[in-house]
Parts: sequence; C-alpha cells; structure tokens
Amino acid sequence: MVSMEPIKPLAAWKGKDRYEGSVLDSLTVIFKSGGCSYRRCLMCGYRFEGYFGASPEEILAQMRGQLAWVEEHFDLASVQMVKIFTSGSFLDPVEVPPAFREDVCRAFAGKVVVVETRPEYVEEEGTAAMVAALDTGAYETPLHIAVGLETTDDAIREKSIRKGFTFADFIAASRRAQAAGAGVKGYLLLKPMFLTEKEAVEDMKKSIREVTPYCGMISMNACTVQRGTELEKAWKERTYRPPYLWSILEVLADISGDVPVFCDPVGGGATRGPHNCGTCDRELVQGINDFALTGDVELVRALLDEVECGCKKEWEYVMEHERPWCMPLTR
Amino acid sequence: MVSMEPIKPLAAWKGKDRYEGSVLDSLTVIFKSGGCSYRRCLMCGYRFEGYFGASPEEILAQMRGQLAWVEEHFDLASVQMVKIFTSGSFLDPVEVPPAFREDVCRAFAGKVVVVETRPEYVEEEGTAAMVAALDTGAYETPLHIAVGLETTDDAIREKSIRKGFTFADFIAASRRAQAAGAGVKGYLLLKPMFLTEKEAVEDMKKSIREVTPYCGMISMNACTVQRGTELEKAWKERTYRPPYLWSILEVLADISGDVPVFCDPVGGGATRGPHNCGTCDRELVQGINDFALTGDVELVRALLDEVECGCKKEWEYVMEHERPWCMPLTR
Amino acid sequence: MTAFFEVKSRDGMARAGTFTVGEAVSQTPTALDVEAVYSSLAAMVHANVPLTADQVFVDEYLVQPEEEEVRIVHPLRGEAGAGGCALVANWQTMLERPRDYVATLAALREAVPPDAAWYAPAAALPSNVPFLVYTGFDLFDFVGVDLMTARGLFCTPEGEIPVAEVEEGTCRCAGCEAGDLGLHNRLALLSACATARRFVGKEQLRELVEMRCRLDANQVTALRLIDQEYTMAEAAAPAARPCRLLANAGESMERAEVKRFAARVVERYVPPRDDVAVLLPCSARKPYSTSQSHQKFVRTVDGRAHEVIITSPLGVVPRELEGVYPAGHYDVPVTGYWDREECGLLAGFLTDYLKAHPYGRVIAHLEGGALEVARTAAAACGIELQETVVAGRPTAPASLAALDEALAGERKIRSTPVAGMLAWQFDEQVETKGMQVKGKPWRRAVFKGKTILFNIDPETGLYKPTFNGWEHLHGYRVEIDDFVPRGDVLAPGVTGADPRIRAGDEVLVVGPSAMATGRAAMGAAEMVGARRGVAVKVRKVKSLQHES
Amino acid sequence: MTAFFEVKSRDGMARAGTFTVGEAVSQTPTALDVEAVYSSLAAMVHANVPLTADQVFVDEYLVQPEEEEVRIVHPLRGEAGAGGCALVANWQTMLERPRDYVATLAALREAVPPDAAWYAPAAALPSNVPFLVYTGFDLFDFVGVDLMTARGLFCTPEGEIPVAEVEEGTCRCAGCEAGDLGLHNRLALLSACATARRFVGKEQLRELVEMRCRLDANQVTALRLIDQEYTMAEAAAPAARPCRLLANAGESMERAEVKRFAARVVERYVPPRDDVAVLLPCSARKPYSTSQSHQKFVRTVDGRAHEVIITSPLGVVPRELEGVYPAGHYDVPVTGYWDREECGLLAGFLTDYLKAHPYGRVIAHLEGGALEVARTAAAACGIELQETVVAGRPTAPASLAALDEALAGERKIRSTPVAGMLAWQFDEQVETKGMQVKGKPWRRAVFKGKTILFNIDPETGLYKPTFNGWEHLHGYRVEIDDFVPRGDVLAPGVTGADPRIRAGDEVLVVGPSAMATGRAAMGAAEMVGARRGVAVKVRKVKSLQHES
Repeated sequence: MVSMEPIKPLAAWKGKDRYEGSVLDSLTVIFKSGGCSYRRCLMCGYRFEGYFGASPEEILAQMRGQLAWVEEHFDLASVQMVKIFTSGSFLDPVEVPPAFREDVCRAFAGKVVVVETRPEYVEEEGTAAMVAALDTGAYETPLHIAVGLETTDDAIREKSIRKGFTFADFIAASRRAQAAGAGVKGYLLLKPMFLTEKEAVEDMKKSIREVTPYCGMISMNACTVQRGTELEKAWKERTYRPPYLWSILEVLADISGDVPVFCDPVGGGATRGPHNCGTCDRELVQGINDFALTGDVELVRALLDEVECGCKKEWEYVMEHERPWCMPLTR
Repeated sequence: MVSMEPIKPLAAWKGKDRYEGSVLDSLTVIFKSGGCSYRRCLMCGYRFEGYFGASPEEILAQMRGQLAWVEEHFDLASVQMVKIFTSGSFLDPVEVPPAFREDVCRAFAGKVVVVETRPEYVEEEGTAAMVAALDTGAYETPLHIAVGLETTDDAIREKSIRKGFTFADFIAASRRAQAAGAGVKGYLLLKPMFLTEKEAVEDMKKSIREVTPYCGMISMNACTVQRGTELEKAWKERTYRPPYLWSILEVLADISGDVPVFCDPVGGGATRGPHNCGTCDRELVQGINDFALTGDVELVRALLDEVECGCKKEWEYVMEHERPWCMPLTR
Repeated sequence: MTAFFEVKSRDGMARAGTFTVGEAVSQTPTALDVEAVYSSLAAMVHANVPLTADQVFVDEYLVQPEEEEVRIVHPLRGEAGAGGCALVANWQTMLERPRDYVATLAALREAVPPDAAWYAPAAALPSNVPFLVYTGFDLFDFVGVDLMTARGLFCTPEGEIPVAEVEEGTCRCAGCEAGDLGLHNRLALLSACATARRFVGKEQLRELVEMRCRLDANQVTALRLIDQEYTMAEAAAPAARPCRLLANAGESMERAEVKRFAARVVERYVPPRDDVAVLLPCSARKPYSTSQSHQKFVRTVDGRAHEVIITSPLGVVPRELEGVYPAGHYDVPVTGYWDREECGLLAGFLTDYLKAHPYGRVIAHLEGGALEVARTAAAACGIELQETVVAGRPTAPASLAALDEALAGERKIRSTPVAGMLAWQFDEQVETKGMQVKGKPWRRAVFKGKTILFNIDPETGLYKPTFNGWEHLHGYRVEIDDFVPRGDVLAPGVTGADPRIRAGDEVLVVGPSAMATGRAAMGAAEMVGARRGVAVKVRKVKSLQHES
Repeated sequence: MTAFFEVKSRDGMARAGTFTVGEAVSQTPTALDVEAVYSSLAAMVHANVPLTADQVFVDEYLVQPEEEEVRIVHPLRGEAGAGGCALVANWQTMLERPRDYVATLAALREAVPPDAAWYAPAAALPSNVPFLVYTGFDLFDFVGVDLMTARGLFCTPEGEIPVAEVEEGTCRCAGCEAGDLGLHNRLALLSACATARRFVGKEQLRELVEMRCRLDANQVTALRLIDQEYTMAEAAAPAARPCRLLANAGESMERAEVKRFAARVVERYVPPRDDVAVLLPCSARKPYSTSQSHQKFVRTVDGRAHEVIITSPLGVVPRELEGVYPAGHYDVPVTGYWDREECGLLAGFLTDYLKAHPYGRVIAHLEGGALEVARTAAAACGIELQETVVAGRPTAPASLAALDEALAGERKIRSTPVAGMLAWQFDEQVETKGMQVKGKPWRRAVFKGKTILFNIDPETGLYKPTFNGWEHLHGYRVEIDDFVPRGDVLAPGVTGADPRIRAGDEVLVVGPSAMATGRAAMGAAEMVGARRGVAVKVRKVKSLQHES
C-alpha cells in the first residue's frame, strides 16, 4: 500500500448550508482527481486540473492523502454536511478510483454527503452501496448526487456550454439515483455564453420549473469568468458579460414550489463575476447570501423592489433591449 | 531750351463729366512732376512718383514733353474740359515750374480746366493770371482749383490721413481762389483708415454739408487700397476694409442742395476698392457711374431701396454694430 | 415591412443615400428604429454569433431573421440581400478594439455585397457616429443612446457625461427644453448623423473624422490602422474630390489619396526630359504656377529644366501635374516646420521618384524642410545635388541668379503637360506629338489639329477623353451587356471593369451595341459586384447597332 | 453698470470664473451683450487703434471708455482695471493670422494684469470659441454670430454654412424650432461656451482644442506656434491635472507638461546610482509597476540596476517618478508604430538624459520604436548599448533570462523614490537617509522615524510636505505680508513668490507672523501680479506671533 502522507486538496473550507429547513455546518472539499474525462465545457476553469496520465493506484494514493489532510485539518465531528467536488465527476471510475468512494463513505458516515458527477456515471448499484455505507440513521437521505445540468434546454446546453448530455440523460440519472435511495441536486448555470441577459434569466426560470420534479435541491451558479477558459476569451473580446446581480434577484424572486433553490454568488461584484455597477454590489451580494441560509423569497423581492441604484434602469434597459445580434450591451 | 520730344504722362484718358447741367467731353491728365513736397498721406499711392532731385529746368522740360504728347495724341478740339493732376500739387512752384502753368493755359484756353493742389499753394495773383490766360468767354469760370480736403473734420484728417492742413486752411484757400475768379472743387475721401463704416458714412455726409458753402463742385472718392501705402499694410493685416458700395449709395442718396457731388467709384467691386459681396457690385457700380453723369439722386435712392442682395443685411449689420474697438467686421 | 436602400453618393468608404420604408424616406446615414422596420429581428432568440466566432460555429449557429430583406452578415459569411440591410451583428463589441475593428471591417468588405445598407446595431453615439459612417455604415439605431439615457448620461459629440455635470443652457434642444434626457440623446444622435451626412455630401468626411476622433484613443488608433490597410482605403478613395484636401492633422499624410498620388508619380508617370531637373518649393496658391513666386521660377528656368515641386503632404509634384487633384487642391497649416515624420515620408517619396526617373543633373532650388528632404533623398540615391538658394530665400534675386547661372547652356524644351497627365491618369505612355492644350482657363482642352481629344476638368484637373481621345488609350474600360445606354449605366448592366477604375475616374463604356464616354460613379469592384445603383455617369453615347 | 469678474479655476491659460453684473452672475467663459454692461463703449467714436499700431500712434490715439471698469488694452499699453474687463480691441482681426495671433498674445500676457476678464470682441463663433478660451479669453459677445445671421450663415462647431445647405432636423434648438436663425446662432455660441467651460473644469481643454482646431488650418498653426512659445505655455501649465493626459494627436507631444517633465528629468533629477541602468518599455497600465509586464521586469532586475522607462510622449521616466503626473496619467493610441517625429523627439530626450546622467552600463530591454530611440540616443552619446530582448518580446522568458544574465554580479541596491521625487518636484538634492515610504496605496507618506515629512497625493503622485518636511527644502516659498492667514491666502497678501511655482505646486507660505503649508492656486507671476483671487489654498497654518 502506498503512502498515506497528508496532501492538501485543491481547496477545502467550512461554511453553512440550509438543508431541510435548518442550517447545517458544512465542509466543502475539492479533491484533485484523475481529471475530467470530458473537459469540453466552455466556461469550466478546472479542465486541466488532475493527475492526468497517472495510474489508478497513484491517483488513489494521492486522493487518500488528501482525505487524510482533511481529517487532520478539520474537526469533522462538528460538521453535518460534506460537499465533495473534483475537477470532473466523483462517480467517474476513471477519474476517481472506486476504492476512494469507500474511504469517503467511511470518513463521512453519518453526515449529509453531496458528490458531484456527470449523469452518465450515476448507476444504481454503486449509489446504493454508498448510501448504505453513509447511512447511520442520522439523516433520511445521507447521500445526494449533484449533477451540473446547467439548463433544461438541450440546445442552449449544447451551443452555450457544450456539455455533451441531454436533459433526458439527467432525468434518467436522477431516477437511478433516487431508486438507489440517494437524493438529487441539480446545478444550473445562470447566463452561459451566447445568451442575452433576458434569455439567460428566462432560461433559468424555465429550467428551475422543469428540473424541480427531478431534484431535491437546486443550486443556481451565476456564471463567472475563469482563467484559461473559452469564456474568458469571449469576455476579453467583450462578447460576454457576466449576469447582473439584479438578474439573480429576478430569478430568486420568481421561485415558488417546494424545492429549495440555493445561490452562492461566487465572485459577486467583481468584473469577472456576476456584478452590477459597483455601487450596489455589496448590499445585493449580502442579500443573496442571506437568502441562501433563509430561503426567504420575500427578502429577495424586497431587495429587487426597494434597492435604488442608478444601474437598475440600465439593467431594465438591457433586459428589454439586448438582442442576440447586439449583445452584450454593457460590460 | 531743352528738347520738346513728346513723353507719355503717367496717365491720360478721355471721358465725360457733368458740368453745370450738361455733360462735357473731358480729358484727364496725370502729369509726372517734380513730386509731392508733402507726401505723408497714409493712403496715397503716388508719394514716390516724380522727378525727385531734378533741376527746375529738367522738370519743366519733362513736363513740356508730356504736354506735347497730350497735344499729339488727343484731338483737343473735341474736348471741353481738362482735369489736371500731378502726384502732388499743380500749383506748388517747386513741384511744377510756374512756366509750365502758362504752357497749360495756352494749350487749354477756352476750356474748363481743373487743377489739383494743396491749399497752401493757392494764391490770388497767380490764380487770377491763370483765369485770364484760360478765359476765352466760352465758360463763365474757366478755371477750377481742386483741393483734397478729404474731410471737414480736422481730427479725422490728422489721424486717418495725416494730411497736414486744416479745414480753415481750405476755407482760406477757397476764398483766395474765388477772389481770383476761379471756381473751387473739393475732394472728399470716403472711409480713410481707422473709421468704422458708419463713422465714415457720417463723416462724409457731414463733410459734404460743411464744405458746400466753399465749393462749386464736390468729388467724393471712395478709398481704394494702393500698392506701397500704409493703407495697403493695414488692409493686408486685416485692419482695414474699403467702403461698401452701399455706403456710397447711402451718402449720395442723402445729397440735397445745389452743389454738384460727383463720385467715380475707381476700383469698384475689387477687393482693394469699394466693394460689396461680389454679386451685386457690377450693377451698383454702373448705377453710381450713371449718377455721375445725371446727378439723379432718385436713381441712387432707387438702387439703395430696391436692389436685393444678401450682402445688404451684412452692410446694415456692419453699419449698426461695427465699433472702433471691433473693426473691421468684414473683408 | 419592405425597405429599400439606395446609395446616392460616396466619400471613400462612406456613403450617403436613402432608406425608404413604405412612404417614409430617410436620408442616410441615419438612426432609426430598425426593429420597427424588420419586426422579425425582435423574434430572434438564442441566436447570438459573435464576430469572433470561428467557421464551424458560424456554419452551425448563424441563423437569419424571417424577413429576407435583412441579413445578418459575418466576416466568415457575407450574404446581404439586394436592396436590403446588412446587419453587422454585435458591431458595438468592436468599438474598444481598434485592431479587430479594422481587421474585421476589411474582412466584411470582402464578404458583404456593396449595395445593402450596412447596419451597425447598438453602436452609434454622437461621439462615434462620424467614425462609424467613415468606415462604411449607413444605418444605426437608438439603442446606444437610449442605454446612455438609462444610465443618466448626457450625449455630446465629445462624449457621454453624467447629466448632473451638464450646466443649464448647455443645450437648448427640444429634449432639454422639456427636461427629457432621452429625447435629447436621440436628437443629439440624429444631429450627429446630419453632420456626418453633410460632410459626406461635401466629400470631407475624412476631415471631420480627423477632428472628431480626437478624444477617443480607439478611434485615433483605428483611423491610423485603416490608413495602413492601403488596399482597402485606396479602393474606396475617389479619383478626385470637389473640395480642398485639408491636411490639418498628422494623419492627413497617410490618406490614401496622398499615397496614391505619390505612387502614380513613381509608377505611372514619366518625366518629359531626363537631362536636368529643378526641385522647387511649393506655394500656398494653387496651382503653383499662378503664384508670384512660381512666376519668377518659371521665368528663370525658362524651359531649361524639368520643374518638380517638393511639397507636403504630396511629396513630389512634377509641373505637368500641378493642376490635378489633389496637387492643386490641398491646404496645410503653415508653421515653417516640417516634422521628422513628414520629412521622412517625403524623402521616401522623392527617393523613389529619383530612382524611378534618374536625371543627369538635379538642382535643388529649396530651403528649410524641403531642402532637408532633397538632401536625404539625394544621399539615398547616391546623387549629387546642386543647391541654388541663397540665404534661405528662393525668390531673392541672388537665388534666382544662381539658378539662372546653374542652368546656363541647358537646352530649352517646351513640352506640354499632356503626356505626363495621360501617364499619371490612365497609366499609359501615349505618343502626344501634335497634341496641344488650348482654351481659356476655365475651358481648356487638348487638341490635335482641330479635334478635341481631352477636355480638362477645370475643377479637378482630370482629363476627360472624347471618343477621339479614347482612341489613344487602352485601359479604363467598363464592359456592358448588349444594350444602348439611355442615360447612365447601371451596375447590373456592367459585365466587367478595369480593376484600376475608382469612383470619379473617366471611363469608356464598351459593349456589343454601344460605346459611351463617362465618369465612374463607383469603383471597379463595386460596379461589378453591385446589383443596383449608377455605375457610370454617361456623357456621350455612340450606338454601334447595325441595320437589321 | 458695475461688473465684477472672479477667476474660479484655471486650465493652462484658460480660466473658468464668474462675471457678475448687478444680480446676474454669468459663468465664464461666456458670451454676453458687453455693450449693455458697459454702455460707454457704444459712445466711443473715431477711437480705433489697431493691434498692429506702433507706440507713437498708441500713445496719441488710444483713448479709454468713460467707465473705468472696462479698459481697452493693447500689446504696447496694458492697463486693465482690477475686477473689470480687459477689452482686447479688434482681436477678431487676428483670427486668420496665426503668427501674429501668438506673438500678440505673448505680448499682451506680459502687459495685461491677470485679474481682469479678457474680452475678445466680435471674434467668437461656435467653431473657434474653444480656441479663444484656450488662449485665455473669458468674455465674448454676439457680434460674430449675429453677423453670420445677417449673412444667412448657420453656425456649427465645424464652421459656418449657408442656411440653405442645412437639412431639416440637423438642429432642434429653440431657435431652429422657431425658424429663427439668429437665435440658433446665439444658442450655438452659448452651447460652445458651455462645452469649453466644462472642459476647463475638467482641465482637459487642451484635448478639446486638439479636436476642435482640426478643421481650421489657422487654429492648428496657432496651436503649434503657442507650443513653440514654451515660456508662455509652461508658465501657465499646472503642476498636475486631475485627469488623464490624452495624447491623441501629433501636437500632444509638444504640450508644455511633456517638455517640462523631460526638462526636469534632465535638469533637476539625479539617478540613485550611476553604475548600471536598464531601459524598459512602458505599459498601458499606470503606474507601470502595477502591470504584469513590469512585475516581471522588477522581479528580474531585482535591484541590480536603475530602472528607466522609455515611453511616448514623455521620453524618459525613471522608476521613482512613475507615479507622478503626468508619468502615471497619460494615454496614447496604440498602433505599435512610433513615427519619426516621435522617435526623434524621444531620442533627443534620452540623449539629454544620458549626457546629464552618465551610467557605467546601459542595458536596453526594449523593442520596436523604443529600441530605435535608445539606439539613436546611445549613438549620439557615444555609448554602447547592451540589448537583452529576444525576438522582440520583452516579457518572454528568453528575454527575461538574458536580462537576468546581463545583470549577473551587479550590486543590489534598494533605494526609495524619495530623493528622486524631491529633486524632480522641488529642484533640490535632499539628504534622504532614514526617510521611508509607508502606508496603504491610497494613503502613502514619507516618514523619518515616526514623523511624517511628505504625504503623497494619491491622485497626482506629488509630495505634500508637512512643516517638518519643509525643513528639508529651501525653495517654493510664497512670501506674505504681516498677517496670519485665516483660510486661503489671497493674491493681494502675497509679496513675493519663488518664480518656479506653478498652479498646483506645493508651497510653503512664509511671513513675519505666520507660516502655512498649502498648494498654489496660481503661478508665481500671477500671485505676485494679481490684485484678487486665491493665491494659495492653505492646508495648515502656524502662527509665529509673539506674546505682545
């Protein structure tokens, strides 16, 4: 057996997450893995992260080292939820050796665990095994499979993200996961490339409606411009602008129904992240963060209706007048 | 005695002039003389014409030669009036040897003769002699003494022309001439340097009124820009603009009383002469020339009132708004 | 709605025309509510294709609006419908990227037919619309200014400023009078369009742009880069303009017309003698020979040398060409200083000239910057320069005497400008023996015996060949189909054109049934590619139809 | 009527202020009916004295209007009343004579006190008013535009055009809406004045004029000639501006601020070491060291050489001065081409620099135009240049490696920018041992121990001495009468000023009873000559009054 020397993962941090009506202390870990087998998504900044070319054994050893580092650096007893990402799919056996799944389940048994994956790697048997390994009776659904669906619109997903799977693939994966006793979390992307601000907002509203039947949780990511991506090239060429914070509010204010929708406005207020004019950004980012913990749609509506800022008229204008043939109108 | 070989004078031409109600065939001769003894006038282009430094005998010979040329080249029998100019004063004995006066009287006896001079050279005895020599009974007043008074305003004459004599000098000379039986013709200058268009017009109107008691004839010269003068320097520096033709009409239309006022708009329509905008110049110059022969003030008033040209409003604006501290307004 | 665009006149890449929607005729360039004209545009969804997209993406995703009159064009896919509108999608993204602006423009001009109205969406502001027009756009919308309104910005030709910084009384337009920022901004755009139209009409848009670009480094950069794209710029530059060329900026030196003049003097023109040349300074008065200084030079030279004028920005103007555009039609600010760039460019022109046309002797009757230029060029050519100006005053008697002495014993040759002008204008060496220029200054012509071969345009100095004149020339033909032109020749009738033809050039129209003399209204590429518009303004037609 | 003029702010020779007539306050520069203000002007007759008149004529004939508040001034006779109006009679005759315009202006600025409103009668049009303001005029009238109205000409910022050529909709001002050409022309003038005021307020009038001059060769010529009058232009140029310097025209190179920066780098500044210099390219981002490229350069040089940036239009920017105006505050159009004039001027700057400050070794880590400049200067100085850029890419690893290798073994010296800045700003070599720059980017200061000597202005980069800081400096004093300033120091209280002081300079106010730190609101000549206005904006006052 290879060494178990602790290795720092790509990132790991503690936070709070709303889960079934209460707020849990959560740990997020991004493991460096064997690397995404697909890596064609236009906005993905992790495409080239990973131990490309390493043997499964080496990958396993490296990932175990990372897990050891996590166990050494965090007081896991105080953590109720663990969210696990790689630079690709946790359930891809090429990327993440299946033995590592067992290690993870051992380490985080009794907590709510969320693992991210592309849908083609969700299979019922393995998922059921993970559920069983995690289940201590503490939570009804100890495992959640998170899938980056991004949008329910297959055409947009293909043109704007180049994701390589369909909504139907997602639904099928969702069914497999649920059959195995796991929950499903859907990631949606607000404003991928080639959409006007309004197209993006409407696509998101529609996606939330359409994905709800297949998800226990929905997480909306507002698109950010990461280095080395196609998106960054477009952004530098001024053919892409990240979404307005107003647009996030507009989507959140529209939420109805029971499925919880989360949004962590990463990079909010920066020119590479979702941003407004710079004046009102702090206040709105704070509000969106508050919503993530409270789920209070009224709070969002109040922000949308009552915050006065010069850029709101600009956003309204952009929402009404930006067209596929004259976009983006702003930076 | 020196040679009598014919010599061409500076200029000589035939024309028509109104005189006491009828139109006479006239001859104008500009003799090259000994040169003006004064030669300080700012706008004078003849200051350096003359046999400067020549002996009186040489001057006399040269001038006799010019007279011979005139007698040879013109049919004097058909001429009823002779107007004689030099580049200074015909009656200045230094400039024109007195013997030449006798030659002239001999040559032009029986005609109306006009000779130009500064006032200080008009003395009663010599004038009476010329009258006697010219008089054949054909005309009541065979000799007219023309004096370039330019304006009756002594201050303007000094500042704008630097003429070096006063209106009182002119009046005294006029009295001497009349006492000797000669007529008096007054030359007035429309728009010397340093006057606004309106100042110039008003000065001219006032001068005509004031000089009338002392003149049998008045000739108004509109200022023209001659080469090598102070005036030309000012014109090139854009600090001088010759008078508008409209201004000439304005003055002529104002004439009342019995003394005939003449105006030959030399250089009319050229940028160096009295001019308007270029469009209406021909028509107005023609009208002014017609007036010179007919003395018909109504004709002038009709031109002033009825000719429509874009530049008339410009002239009206200039008349009203040009000030000593912002002039000229136009070119 | 059916809209119809027609180009009425050109000024380089810019055009003035009409855009007719139903009964309403708009003078272009202008701004209007384009979505109201082409309602299917508003219905396009998920259809964005950036200008920087690659061929695969364009092929897969470039979709068109339902109305065929408007086509979305792309550097990788031209397709504009005749009579309609070429929508250059997302052009506003180019405004801050001058290098891409120019490269994309060049690609578009290759790909998009010339007869559609070029529409730059969401791009136009009062501060940039002259530049957009200069680069060939005809139609704009109110999106840019309305966006500024939403932002609380007040649009001016000098830029967009917070409305709070605008003093009362700055503008008294209907919008400002009503306290309506949006109306002000729209009116300001329409007014800027009107100004641009006016300058296109006068063919002085270049001068306006050299002014209006000045507060925006991106516009300045793009203007300079366009000048470097000589092929694109020269193809659009007319043979002559009805106005003076005002060379009031550093960029004026780089105008296509300046470079073309210099190139033709080297490549087309041949001097009438090669024994001795006198290089002379220019004069403010044009043509030079009407100035007092040149009258002295001409008298002194007295036919004993070829007279060549050294001037900025044109460089080298042989005496025979002094009357032709732009040699007889430019003005410059006169400070007495020629800067190093000026001297460098002009020395380059003169070097090329002296290498192309070696003379036995070269006399420099010059001073100041022009003398520097001559010395630099002479050094570059390895020739010895004889200098004849004394104390820096070319018209001083001592200088003229030195010039006279330098020319003592040289052969007097009286040559006409005809051969030089024909070479320069038509790129052809013509045997001109017996040809003579006659007539009053405003109606001069080249005769051979009693036959007029070329009338000389008093405005531009260009030669206008008669049918007899065309017999001496072989190029500058426009080929047409089998018809006899009635009035002007329209573009669809043109089957071929000498590629050297530019708007304003004299051409001979030839077809199976007719010949006609006339003046090109558009350049060769456009008359071959366009499906509408006047190609040649015809002067005289000769029918070749046989009795049938 | 009594009118009162007050200068509120300056932008080179231009000023913004107020002209108060009774209750009515006008923001200047502006146009108004001056005869209505000074009725005695209309009563002047036969009083013309041209600007070209000689001393005898002026002495004899220059008469003044009855109202003493307005004085007719002349280059040969200044006399302007305080608080009033200096009427520069017949200025309109200068508009087409740029050489005389500039010479006469220079003479007037010597002769006429600075505190009167300068009135140019009958001169202002929308097309020239920015230029008139640029040359120091505050007041205009409507005579010029009304005359255009009489002529049927429509006034625009681009010139005057026959009203018949104006398309409907070109202008929607109150005048045009009412079909009143006269009102349009007056409003157009007022609007042009408002635009000029706005740019004076932003201290960017130079940029506006570099734009607006462009259609008038006379304005271009005069602008260039004023730049050649360096003494006049430099005296008026502020120490710093609150805005970027937009070098968008060829003329931008000739700005007084550019020449002054270059002169100070040669004459005042002394490098911190003389063994080895590295010449580096500039970056678009300012100050340079915040750019990615310069972070690489700084890491590579690692204190082993003096870093000197070669840039256009400033020429030579030692690293220590990179933050000070205008080194940290200029933008240029980037085409990648430095023209010959640019290269020539910059090579001249660098030559002067290298001659004034000889280094043991000079390494050129440069490419393109900057490398050309360095080579030219090195040749002129007879020094050998070591070149370290590989394949024209200064930030490429190979280039950085070459630079690193070239510096192998050189001594590492960590010097602060303090000595260099003090020399550049205050013309003094100060012993700076123990002085350190500390603080957050937006609140940096020079400390000695715990004492602040100089706060660093985050906007301009200028050093703002405290009283402790002034103890290290001997110049830049403003002497005042025996009083303790309450608030700002007004011009009448000033008894003397270091002639090097320019508007915006940091100064120490010294008088028998008080000292004060502050910033000059006007230049030395003006604070000594003016009888009104704020001379120094005071920051801190120290009373020296003894107990009596």
